[in-house]
Amino acid sequence: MLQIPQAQAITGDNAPPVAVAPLTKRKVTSTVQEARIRRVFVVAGFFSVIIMGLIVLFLFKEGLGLFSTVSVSDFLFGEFWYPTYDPSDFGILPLIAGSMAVTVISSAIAVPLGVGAALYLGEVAGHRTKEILKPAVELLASLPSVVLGFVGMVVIAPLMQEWWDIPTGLNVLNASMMLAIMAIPTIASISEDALHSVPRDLVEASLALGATRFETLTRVIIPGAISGMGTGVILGMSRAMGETMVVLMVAGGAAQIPTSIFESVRPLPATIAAEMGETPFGSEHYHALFAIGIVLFILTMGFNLVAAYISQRFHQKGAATL
Amino acid sequence: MVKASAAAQEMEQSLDHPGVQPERPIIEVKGLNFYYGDFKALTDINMTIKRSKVTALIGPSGCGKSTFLRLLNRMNELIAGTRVEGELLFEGINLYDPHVDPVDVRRRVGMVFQKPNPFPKTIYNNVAYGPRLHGLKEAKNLDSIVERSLKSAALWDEVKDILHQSALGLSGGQQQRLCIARAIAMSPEVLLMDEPTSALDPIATSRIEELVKELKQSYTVIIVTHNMQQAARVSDETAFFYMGRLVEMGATEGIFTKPQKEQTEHYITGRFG
Amino acid sequence: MVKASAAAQEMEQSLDHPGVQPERPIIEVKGLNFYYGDFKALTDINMTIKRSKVTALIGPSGCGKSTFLRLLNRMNELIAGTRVEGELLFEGINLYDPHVDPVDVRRRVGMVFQKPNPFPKTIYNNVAYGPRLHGLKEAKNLDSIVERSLKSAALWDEVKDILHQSALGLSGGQQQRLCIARAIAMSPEVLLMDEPTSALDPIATSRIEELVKELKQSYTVIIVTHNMQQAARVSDETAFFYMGRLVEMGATEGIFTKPQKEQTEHYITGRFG
Amino acid sequence: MQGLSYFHRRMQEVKEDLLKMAGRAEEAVYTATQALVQRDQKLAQSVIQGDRRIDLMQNEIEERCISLLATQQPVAVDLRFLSAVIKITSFLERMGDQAVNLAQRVEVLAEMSPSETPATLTQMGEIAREMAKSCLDAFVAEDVAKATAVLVRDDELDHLCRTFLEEMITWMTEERRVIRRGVEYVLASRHLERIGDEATNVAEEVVYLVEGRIIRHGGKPETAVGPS
Amino acid sequence: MQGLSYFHRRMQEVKEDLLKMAGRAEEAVYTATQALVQRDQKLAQSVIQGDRRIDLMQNEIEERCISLLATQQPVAVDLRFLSAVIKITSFLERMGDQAVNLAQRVEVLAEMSPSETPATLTQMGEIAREMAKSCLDAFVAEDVAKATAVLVRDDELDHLCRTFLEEMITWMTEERRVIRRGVEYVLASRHLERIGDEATNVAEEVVYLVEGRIIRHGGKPETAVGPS
Amino acid sequence: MSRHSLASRHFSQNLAFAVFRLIMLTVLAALGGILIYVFIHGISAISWEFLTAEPTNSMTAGGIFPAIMGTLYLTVGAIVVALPLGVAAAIYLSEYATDGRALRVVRLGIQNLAGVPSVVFGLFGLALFVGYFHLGISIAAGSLTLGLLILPTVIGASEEALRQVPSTFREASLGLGATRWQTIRKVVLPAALPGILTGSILGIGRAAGETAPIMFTAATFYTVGLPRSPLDEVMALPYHIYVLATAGTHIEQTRSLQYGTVLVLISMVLGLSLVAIIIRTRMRKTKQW
Ligand SMILES: Nc1ncnc2c1ncn2[C@@H]1O[C@H](COP(=O)(O)OP(=O)(O)OP(=O)(O)O)[C@@H](O)[C@H]1O
Ligand SMILES: Nc1ncnc2c1ncn2[C@@H]1O[C@H](COP(=O)(O)OP(=O)(O)OP(=O)(O)O)[C@@H](O)[C@H]1O
Ligand SMILES: [Mg+2]
Ligand SMILES: [Mg+2]
Ligand SMILES: O=P([O-])([O-])[O-]
Repeated sequence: MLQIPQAQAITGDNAPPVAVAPLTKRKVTSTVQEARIRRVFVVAGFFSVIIMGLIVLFLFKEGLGLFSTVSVSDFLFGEFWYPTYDPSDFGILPLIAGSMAVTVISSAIAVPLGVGAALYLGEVAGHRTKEILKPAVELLASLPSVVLGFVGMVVIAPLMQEWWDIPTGLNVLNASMMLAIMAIPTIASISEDALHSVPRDLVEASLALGATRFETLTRVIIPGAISGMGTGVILGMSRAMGETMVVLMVAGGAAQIPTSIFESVRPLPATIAAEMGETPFGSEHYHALFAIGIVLFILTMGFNLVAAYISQRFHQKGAATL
Repeated sequence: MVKASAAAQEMEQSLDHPGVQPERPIIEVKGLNFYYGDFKALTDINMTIKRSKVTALIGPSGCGKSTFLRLLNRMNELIAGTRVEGELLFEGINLYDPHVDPVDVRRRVGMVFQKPNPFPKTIYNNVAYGPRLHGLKEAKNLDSIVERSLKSAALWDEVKDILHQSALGLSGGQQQRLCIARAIAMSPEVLLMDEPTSALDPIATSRIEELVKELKQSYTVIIVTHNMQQAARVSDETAFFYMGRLVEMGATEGIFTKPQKEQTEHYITGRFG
Repeated sequence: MVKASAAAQEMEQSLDHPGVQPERPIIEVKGLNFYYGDFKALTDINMTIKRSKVTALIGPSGCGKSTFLRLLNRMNELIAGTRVEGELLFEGINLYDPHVDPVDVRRRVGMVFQKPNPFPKTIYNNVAYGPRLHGLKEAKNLDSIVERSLKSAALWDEVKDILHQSALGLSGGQQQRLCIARAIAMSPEVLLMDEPTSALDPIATSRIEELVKELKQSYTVIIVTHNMQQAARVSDETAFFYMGRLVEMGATEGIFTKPQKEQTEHYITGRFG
Repeated sequence: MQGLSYFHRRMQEVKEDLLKMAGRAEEAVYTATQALVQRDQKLAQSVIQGDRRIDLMQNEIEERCISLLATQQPVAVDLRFLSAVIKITSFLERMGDQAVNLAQRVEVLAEMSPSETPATLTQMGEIAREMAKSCLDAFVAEDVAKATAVLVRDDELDHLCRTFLEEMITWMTEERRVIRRGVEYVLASRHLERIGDEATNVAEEVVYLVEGRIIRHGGKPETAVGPS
Repeated sequence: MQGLSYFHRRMQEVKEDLLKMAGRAEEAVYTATQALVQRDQKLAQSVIQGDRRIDLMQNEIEERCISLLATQQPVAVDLRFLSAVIKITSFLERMGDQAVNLAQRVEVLAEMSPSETPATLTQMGEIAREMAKSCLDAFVAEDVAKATAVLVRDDELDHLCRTFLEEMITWMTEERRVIRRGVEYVLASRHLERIGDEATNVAEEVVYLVEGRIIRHGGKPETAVGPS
Repeated sequence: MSRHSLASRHFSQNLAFAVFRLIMLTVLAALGGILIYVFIHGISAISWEFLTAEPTNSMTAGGIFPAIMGTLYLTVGAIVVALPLGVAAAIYLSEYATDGRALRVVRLGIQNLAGVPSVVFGLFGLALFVGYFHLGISIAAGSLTLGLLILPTVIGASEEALRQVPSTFREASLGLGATRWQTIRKVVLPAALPGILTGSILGIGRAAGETAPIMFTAATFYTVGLPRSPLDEVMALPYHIYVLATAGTHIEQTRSLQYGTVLVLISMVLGLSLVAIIIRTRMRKTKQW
C-alpha cells in the first residue's frame, strides 16, 4: 500500500508533519483575494441594471423636454403628427395605431405558424429531420431585418399592387407579413424549447399508458409547455412591435389610423428612424422623437413584464394547475 | 441418529404451501434478436414468463435488461433504427405482428419507470389519465377506478384526503406508488418495472417491494433491478442476462442458493469481472 | 454434551485476529448542532471517528447523513444561511474555529461524491489537479504522484496507457475510482464519500467496495450509504442517524447482529415507518 | 403493507412450523417415556414410526431458512432468529431420535417378562419430559429466565443418570438373569440424559436469540484466551 | 483487488479455522481410541482436557459465520458454505464430546484390572477414526464420492455396534465379575457409533455444499408428501 | 377497447400531424423563397471588383468594400464590448449570486435590456455616446451601442453554458481545496468556453445585420476611403441597403447592386450563424457529462 509523502512534498514548504500542522496557513491571502475577485463580478453583474437605468435616464432626459410645450394627453391622443409644420402637431395616436395594427396582424400570422412549426419540430419530425430543420429555423431568425424590409419593398409590394389592384403595396398587410417572418423563429424556437423541456419520462409515461402521440401532446406536453410557449408568443409580439427596418421600409409611412389592412401606416419605430436623421439636435421635434422612444420603451417593457410573469407563475412546482 | 425407513410415509400437509397449477405462460419469447442500428443488443432470447408471478431480470450494466423490458410494450419503437427478429408472444399473439397496434399493447402491458414520473396534475387526475384516454368520462366510474387503483398501490390511506392536490407534493416513494396506481388503473395484464426503486431511499424501497409482492396476486410483474438482493427478495423467477444473452432463468430460490450456470454463480456471489 | 471446566484454559492464538491498540480518535464531535436557516438539521451529535477505520453513516432519507458528512470538510458553507454550534475537532483542532481556513480543511479532508464527476480533462490532469493547485509544477513529482494515486485507487493498470486521454471516456466505475485517485493525490488524512456507488452497477460497486476496504490502511474513510448491506460489507464502525440525531454507533458487526437500540434494530431489519 | 411485511410473514410461518415440529418432538419424548413406564410396545412403535415426519420437517424448515437467508438478507434479530431456528431444528430432530432410541429399548424390554420400571428411570423420564416442554415455552415466550431454568434442570438429570448407572451395576452384579434388562435400562437412561441435553441446547439458543450472546460452553472465547 | 476479495479472504480464513478445528476433533477421536486400546489413562486425560479448545473454536467460528451472514449477504455457494460450516462445527464439537465420553470410559476401565480390549471394539474404533478422517478429506476436496463412501461405512459401524452389544450381554451373563467392565464397553461402543454418525453428518453437509441438495433423512420431503 | 375508438384516435393524430407538417413547409418555403430569390437576383452583381472596390458614380457603380469593412469594424467592436462584460456578468449570475433580491434585480435588468427595441438603443446611443460623451457619429459610438444591444444575448448564452457545467465539478474542485476563483478559472470556464463562444457568435451575427441602432450612431451614406480612427464614421452594409433602396436618386438603376449587397450581407450573417450552429451540434454530440 502506498504511503504518499505528506504535504511538504506537494506544497514545497517546510510545514511540520500534517498531523499537527496548523490549519490556518493560507487564510489571509486566499480569503481576501477571493473577496476582491468576487466584487469585480458583482459589478459586472449589475452592469446591465446600470445600463437599463441609463437608458431610462437618457430617454427621459431628452424626451421629457417636449412636454414643456405639448401636454401628455395631446401627445398620446392627438390625431395628427405634423412635426415639421408650423405650428407643428405632435399627436402620436396614428403612430400607436399603426404599431398596434402591424403587431396584431403579424401575430395573427406568426403565432399559428410559429407554434405549428414548433409542434412539428418537437413532436412530429424524426430525429434526422429535426437536426436539419431546427438550425434552418434559427437561420431564419438571423435574417437581418433590413433584408426583409428590402424584400417586402422590392418584391412583395409590387406583387400586391398588381394582384389586388390597390394604390400601394406598402401597407399594413405587407409589413405584417414581413414582421411575422421575423417573429416566427422567436416563437417557434422558444416554444420548441418549452416542448423539449417537458421531461422525457412524462412523455414515456403517457405513451406507456396507451396514449397516442397526439394525445400525449395535447394532455401532457402542451400543458407542461404552455407557459414557455406563451412567453415565446409574447416575446415574438414584442419583437414585432419594436422592429424598425421592416416597418420603416414596408409600412408605407402614412401617419394615419388605418381602417383596412391595405392602408399605409407609420408605426412608432419607423417614425423615429425616418425622422431622426433630419432633425436638428435639441429641437422640439428631436425631443418628440425621444418621447416616442419613451412610449415604445414602455410598451415593449409591458410585453416583457407580462412574459416574465407568465413564465414565472407557471413554473411553480407543487401546485397542480391542471 | 435413526434413519427412518425409506418408504414414503404420511406427511403433514400443514408444511406444504400448495403449488399452483401449471398454466399457459403469459409471455413466450422465441429466438428473439434485437438491434439498435448495427448493434445487436439481444441475441437469441428464449424465455417464458409465468402468469401471476414476479420475474426479475438481473445482469451487469448494459447486458440488455432494459432493452428486453421495453420490447415487451414496444417502447423500443420510439428509438429510430431499431429492429426486432424472432417472436414475442403475449397471450399467444405476436406483439410485433404488423397488425398489432402498439397503443393497444401498451394499454395491456403497463410500465413503471426508474424515476417516479407523475404528471404535474392532481393525484386524482394522474390516476384517471389512462381511463379517460380510453373514453371513460362518468365521474362515478372514474372515482371508483381511482380509489381501487390507489388502494391496490397501497397509497389510498395516505392520499384520500388530498386527491385534488398536486402529485408533485408527494414524497418520492409516494410518487412511485402513484405511478404504479396510474399504471394499474388501466387494468393491464402485465406490469413492467425498470429499476423502480433505484431513486428511492431504503424505507420507500421496502414499501415498493412489499407492494410488488402484493401485486402479483392480480398482475404478472416483470422487474429489472440492479440490486441483486432486491431480485432475491421480491421475485419468484429470476432471469440472468449477460452480454445480450439469457444465461439462466429459474425459480429465484434456486438461482440464489444453487444456480445451474457457473456464470450466474459468479455474478451473484460477486466473483465477476 | 461435556461442559468444559469454567477455568480459563489455554487457547490457540491462531483464531485470534489480534485487536488494534487504542489510539486517539482522528475526529471528535461534541454537542454539535447544525441549522439550515431556521431548520435544525442536526441535534446534539457526539461522536468519535476512529483513525484508519471505515465508518459508515446510515439512516433514512433526510436524517442528516450528508449534512453531517459535509460539515467535516466545511462544504456546507457553500450554502447560505447555515449555522454550526458545538465542537468538531479534527486532530484536536476545532474545524470551525474562525482562524481555520476552509480551503486548507478541504485539502486535508478529501471528498468523493455520489455521481462520478471527473473534470472534462485528461486522466492525468484530473489526478494532477489538486497537487497543481497547491503549487506543484515539476513534471517528475507530478508523474509520481499521479502514478501512486492511480495505483492506490486500483486504476493504474487499466489506464496507464491512456493517461492523456479524456477522463470522460472511462466507464462509470472507472470514473469513480478516478475521482478517488484525484482525492488521494492530495494526501488527505480523511476521505469522505457520499453514496459513492449509488450511480454504479453491482460489479463497479463491488470494486469500489473492495477499494474502500483497502484504503483504510492509509486513510480514515467515512462513507454515507443508503444501502445497508453496503454499510455492513465495507465498514468497521456504523453510525445510525435518525431525524438529525445520532441514535447508535458501534462496531459494524455488533450493529448488524445485535444492535443496542430498538430503533436501530427496526431500521436495519426493515420494520420501519 | 397491512401489519406484517412479506418477509416477516414468512418468518412467522417458519416459527409456526418450528413450533409444530417442536410439538411433535415433545410428543415423541412424552410417548416414549410413557411407553417406558408402561412397557407398552404399541406406544413405542408409534414413536418409531412418527420420527420420519420430524426428520422431514427438519429438512423442510432448514431449507426454508436457507432460502430466506439467501433471498431476504436478514440482519440483527431476524438473522439470529433464522440461525437459531436452523440449530433448534437439529436439536429437536436429535431429541426425536433419542425418543426413537428409547422406544427401541422399550421394544426389547417389553418382550421380557414384565417387571416394575426402576423408580430413578421413571423420575429421569419425567424430568426429561419437563425439560423438553419448558425449553419450548422459553422459545415461544422468548423468556431468558425460563431458558436458564432448563440449564439448571440438566445438572439434576446428569446426576440422576450417574446414580442410576451405579444402581444398575449393583443390581446386575447381584442378579445374573437381569443382565440384558439392566443393559437396556442403562442405555435408556443415557437416552433420557441426551434428551435433556438437547433441551439444554434449545434453551441456549433462546438466550442467543434474545440477547445475542452465546452461552454454550461457558460463553465467549475471550475469557479463555492465552498463549497456546 | 489482487486475487481474492475481502469477503472471500474472510471465507478462506473461516475455512482454515474450520480445518484446524476438524484436525483437533479428529485428533481427539484418534487419541481416545488409542487410549481405549492401550487402556492409557494419561492419553484419556489429554482428550478430556483438549475438548475445551474445540468448544471455544466452535463458538468462535460460528460467531464469525453469523457475522459474515449479517454483513456480507452471501448467496449461492457462499451461503451454502457458511451454513454448512455452522453445522459442521457443531458436528465436530459433538464428535469431540463423544471422544471425551469415550475417554471417560477409558478412565474407568483403566482403573480395573488390566484385560485385553475386545476385538470388535478395537475394530469399531478403527472404523470411527477412518470415518472422521475421510469426511474431512471429502470436505477439503469438495468430493461427493468420498463423502458418500463415508455413509456406507456408517452402516458397517452400526452393524458392529449391534453385534457387540449381544457379545457383551452374553459375556456378562456368563461372568458376573465383568459387569462393570461390560457396561463400560457397551457405552464405549455407543460412543464410537456416535462418532461415526457425526462423521456421516459432516459427509452429508459436503454433499449439500457441492450439490445444493439435502440427502439427510433420505432427501427432500416431496418424495414423502401425502395427506396427514 | 373497441376497434373503432382506437381507429378514430389514430385518425385525429394523423390529421393534426399533417397540419403541423404543412405549417413547417410554409415556414421553410418563406425562408427558402427569400434566400433563393435574393441569390438569383444578386449573384450577377457579385464580382471581385464589387467586393473590393469603392462605390463610384454616386453609388450606381463600383463596389461595396467600405461597407463590408465598416460592418466588420462595428461587429468586432461590439464583440470587444460585449464579450468580457457578458461573460463576467454570467459568471456573477451562475457562480457568485445567491438567491435573493439582488439577483432578482439583476435578472429583471437583463431581461428588460433584452426587450428594448433596437431603435431605442439607437436613441440611447445617440444621446449617451454621440451626444453626452462627444464621440460623435463614429465606429466607437456604434460599437458601444451594438455591444450593449447584444449584451443580454451574450449573458444568456454564457450563463446557459456555465449552468450546463455540472455543479459536481465545482464541488469536486472545492473539495480538493481549490478556492472559488481557482475553480472557476480552471474547471468551470474551460468547460463552458465552447458553449459561451458559439452562443455568443449566434447573437453577434445578429448584430452585424442590425440597422436601426447604427443609423444615428455610426453609419453614413458615403465615405471616402476606409476609416482611420475609431472616431470616424463608417459605411455599413445594412444601412447601405436601406439607403440604396429608399433614399437614393437612382433606385431602379441600382437594383442589381442592391441585390448584390443583400446577398453579401446575408452570406456574412447566415454564414456566421451557420458556423456557430454546426460547431454547437458537433459539441453536443461529443459532450457526455
Ligand atoms: N438507444 C440506444 N442506441 C444504441 N444502443 C443502445 C441504446 N440503448 C441501449 N443501447 C445499448 O444496448 C445495450 C443494452 O442496453 P440496456 O439499456 O438494455 O442495458 P441494461 O441491461 O438495462 O443496463 P443498465 O443496467 O445500465 O440499465 C447496451 O450496450 C447499450 O449501450
Ligand atoms: N440546502 C438545504 N437547505 C435547507 N434544508 C436542507 C438543505 N439540505 C438538506 N436540508 C434538510 O436537512 C435535512 C438533512 O438532509 P441531508 O441531505 O443531510 O439528509 P441525508 O440523510 O443525507 O438524506 P439522503 O439520504 O436523502 O441523502 C433534510 O431534512 C433536508 O431537507
Ligand atoms: Mg431423525
Ligand atoms: Mg464440547
Ligand atoms: O447421540 P448423541 O450425539 O445425541 O449423544
